[in-house]
Amino acid sequence: MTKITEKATSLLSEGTVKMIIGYEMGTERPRPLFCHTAEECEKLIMNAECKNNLAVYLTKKEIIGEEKIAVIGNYYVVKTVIQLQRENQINLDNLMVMTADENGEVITFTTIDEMKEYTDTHEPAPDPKMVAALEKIDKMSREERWEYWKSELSKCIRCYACRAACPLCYCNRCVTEVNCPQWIEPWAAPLSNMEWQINRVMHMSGRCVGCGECAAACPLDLPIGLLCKKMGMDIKSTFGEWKDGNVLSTYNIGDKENFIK
Amino acid sequence: MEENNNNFEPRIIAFVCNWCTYAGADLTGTSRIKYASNVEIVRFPCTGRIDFMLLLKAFAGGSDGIIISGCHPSDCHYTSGNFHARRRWMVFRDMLDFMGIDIERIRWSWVSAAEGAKWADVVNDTVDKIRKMGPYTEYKKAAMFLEEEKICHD
Amino acid sequence: MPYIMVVDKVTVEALGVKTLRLRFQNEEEGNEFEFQAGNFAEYSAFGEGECTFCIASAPTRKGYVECTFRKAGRVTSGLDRLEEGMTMGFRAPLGNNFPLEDWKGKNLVFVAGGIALPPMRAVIDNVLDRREEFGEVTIIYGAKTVNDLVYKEELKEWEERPDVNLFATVDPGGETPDWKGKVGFTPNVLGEVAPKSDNAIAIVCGPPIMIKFTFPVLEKLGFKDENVYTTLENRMKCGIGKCGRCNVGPMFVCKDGPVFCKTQLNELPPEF
Amino acid sequence: MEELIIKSSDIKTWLDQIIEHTPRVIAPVKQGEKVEFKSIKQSDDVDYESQTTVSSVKAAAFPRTETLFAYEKEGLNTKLYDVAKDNFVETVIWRARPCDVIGFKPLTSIFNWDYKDELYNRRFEKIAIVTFACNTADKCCFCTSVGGGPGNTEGSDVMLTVLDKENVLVEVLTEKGQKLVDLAKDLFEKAEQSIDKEAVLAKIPAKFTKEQIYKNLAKVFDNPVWKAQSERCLGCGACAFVCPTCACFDIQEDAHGNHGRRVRCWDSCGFSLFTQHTSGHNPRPTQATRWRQRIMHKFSYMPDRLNIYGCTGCGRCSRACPVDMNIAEHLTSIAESSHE
Repeated sequence: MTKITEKATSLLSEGTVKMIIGYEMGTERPRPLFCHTAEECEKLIMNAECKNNLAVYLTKKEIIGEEKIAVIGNYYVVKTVIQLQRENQINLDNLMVMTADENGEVITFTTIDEMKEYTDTHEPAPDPKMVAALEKIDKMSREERWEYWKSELSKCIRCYACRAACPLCYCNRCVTEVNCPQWIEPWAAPLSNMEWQINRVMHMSGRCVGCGECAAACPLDLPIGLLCKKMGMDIKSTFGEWKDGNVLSTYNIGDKENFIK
Repeated sequence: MEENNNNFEPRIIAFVCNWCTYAGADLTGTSRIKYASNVEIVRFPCTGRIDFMLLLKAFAGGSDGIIISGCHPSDCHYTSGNFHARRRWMVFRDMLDFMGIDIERIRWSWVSAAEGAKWADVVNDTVDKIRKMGPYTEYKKAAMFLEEEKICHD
Repeated sequence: MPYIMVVDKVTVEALGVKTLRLRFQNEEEGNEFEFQAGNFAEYSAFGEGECTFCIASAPTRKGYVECTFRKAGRVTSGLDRLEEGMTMGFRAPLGNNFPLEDWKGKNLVFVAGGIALPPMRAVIDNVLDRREEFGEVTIIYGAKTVNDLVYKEELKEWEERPDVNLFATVDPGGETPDWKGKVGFTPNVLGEVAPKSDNAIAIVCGPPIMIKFTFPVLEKLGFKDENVYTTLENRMKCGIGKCGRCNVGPMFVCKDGPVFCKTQLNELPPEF
Repeated sequence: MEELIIKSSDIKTWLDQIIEHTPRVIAPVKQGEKVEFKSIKQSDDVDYESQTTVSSVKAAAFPRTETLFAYEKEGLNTKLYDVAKDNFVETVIWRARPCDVIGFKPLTSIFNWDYKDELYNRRFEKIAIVTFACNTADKCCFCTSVGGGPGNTEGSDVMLTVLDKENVLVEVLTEKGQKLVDLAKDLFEKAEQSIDKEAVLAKIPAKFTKEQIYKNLAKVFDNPVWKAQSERCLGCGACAFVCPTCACFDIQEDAHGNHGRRVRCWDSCGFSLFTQHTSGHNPRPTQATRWRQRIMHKFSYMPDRLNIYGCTGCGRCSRACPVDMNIAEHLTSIAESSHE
């Protein structure tokens, strides 16, 4: 009976929460689990492979309903909750955010500042494979980069798993589903796939928490995680750590740039 | 790339803000300053309204170069339109570069209503630069993906 | 491949609602083409796409085909921009039809709501052209407001006809001072009019909510399930039973419908 | 049905012959950690270790994006043009799996039910399939539960089964297959009769039977089992697009001024706007209703209409799913359950 299951069972039996969202072991890798009853809490686990960003369910009314629920997520779930709160998409008094550290101790957050303090101190190391891939691309010339991205993204079958797995992609009518005007062609073609990725990452600029779930969700393992990573690094280097509001929806008179003459 | 450049006339699209750059371009006309004619101007209420997708649609539609211009910072008719735009362009430009789209073909500038001459220079420089770079064929080829399926015209 | 049709006449029915009268561009296709009341068609506005409407004119009126639509999205705005002489695409006849043959000699009750009069008009005109073969004809047609009523001249024409009793109604609050017809929701008006249900067939057509409210009223009036018909309006793309989106339970609305008898609907899961 | 033997080393030369004589050869190629079907130009690109590819091979006959017709407007008139004949080339699919190949059966029946879809038929009749039987299987495979099997020869033109280190059993099943074998006649010898193919094939325990599922599905339409199963489903299209038997498509328009094309592209019942009416009413509003539609369509509606099941048990949807919606697990719970 791990501490998580103990905590979850107590929460459910006392009725403080109606449902708990956590992880359970799936066919080969952990997957999201929704516990409504105590015995379902037995299956709750928390380890390094638990990667799914559970915050994606917090904006879906049909799942969370009106009552109070709890979520036991990894580092990125906590960070996403901060971002969702900043965009006032979630109602904090209906949500209990919890996580577990390495030896299984359950940490419960009551306020946003506690979450911010936790996320600032527990930043996981960047994934070395991604850093290496980014360097490889930076060394390429412009034409090589164009060929690289065109060949990679022409494989995309437009299943939108990257959009579905992303907790910050909660629009109920995405830009691809709007047809007057038809911004992005809805069929799979190299250029429209690139336009789709550019659009997705531009709408994420300054909001993305870097959980990497879009890349993990892609059935073809396309390197779309690099786009979000690079966007995140560019934003951090040009605008520094942005605290209040999103980068593109606010402005600063003192922004410096060198290309507008 | 040199030999076909002499007869290549680049097609440039200019996204301009109505209050400053469009007025500036107007001034260029009234003061009889000559500038290259292959620019098609698209007027926007403010640079803040220029959506980044429009640039991609311009390239896909066959233009070889883009000029984006608006009011100087802090004299925007809507006070903060160009600040937002500036941020959007900074973020968008890095992303385009990372994806290998040729950002040299996009000219970003501030042209106020009084700078008629500057508008002519901006246009002429861009047209010469794009003429040297030649047509943007790789983007147009990617945009023609559906045409690979041949049609029988009998 | 769709037929090419030339737009002969454009009539504006109500705010945003238009009727297009179409003629086949090449004559032989026009002469060979026949359809039944209840069939629908896929109309293409080239450059915008394709969308699904019923064929609003009766098969007994040769030489032209009519369709009525409301300007709602990309394709309908494309159709809305068409003027006389312009061409558009037309894929028909699709779907099944109203079983007119086995309604001979029966009384007919038509219940239509808002923009759903066009599919009914195809049947009504067909019945009126062979008036003597059918019994009494009652039409109950409701719309939100007075100028939302479609086919205003036809409504007048049906009113004057002695052998058709027409009850046009508008939703409460939609009437204008000189409105002589009834006021109230279509199902309630149906309850007031209370047509006799023996030897009678009821045909209901309208938005899903209206269908759901009208069925209980018909039951109360004694209409047995096998005497009640309706046409369903589901999202359609191919119209030929392939693209897999218009199904209600095991039935494809585009191939096994759109005309369904209530007995069939009862077996289907509540998915329309 | 001729049985021959070929040396493993000669397979490469045979493939070279096939590549030379066929305009397009599609085979699994390794890209990063994933293996995908791609058209290959030389024989050593092919990857032989992987169990199955990510996407199925249906794209060879039902491509992701396909032109239906082109139109051109001149003044008031519009001209329509059909697709050129030479878009459809002879194709050989190399190293497919039995579960890929049976996938073509439901696809063909959908596209030929009532209205014959020419575009699909033109592509499909030009396809010859060389299948490799499965010596291994992984956790997601359940082909034996839906009437398939690792050595099932249905739908293939030539079936190769790796017996041991050097020789491979070749079963020639159709004359298309015969034509392929004739390209390198001398590499093959007659096989003696005593070859036991089953011994080398992978053992996959059957988890349930289709009939059980079909029977139970008739009773569970508005049962909460759908909500429970689909709670974690995110509503993306991955399962439908990698599935060998999913044939749902969308029709869109590619317009450029006065000319353009009508395009058919893949679509999925998992998307929320798949059945959305213009009025906003959506007959399948929640994810549970869409997950129910996916299972009911494959295991109850298709058998009713075309008496063929819409699933080959390849397990691709479970591998491609971001939240691991394991279809075999869900189907087993439906089969065992006697939900009333």
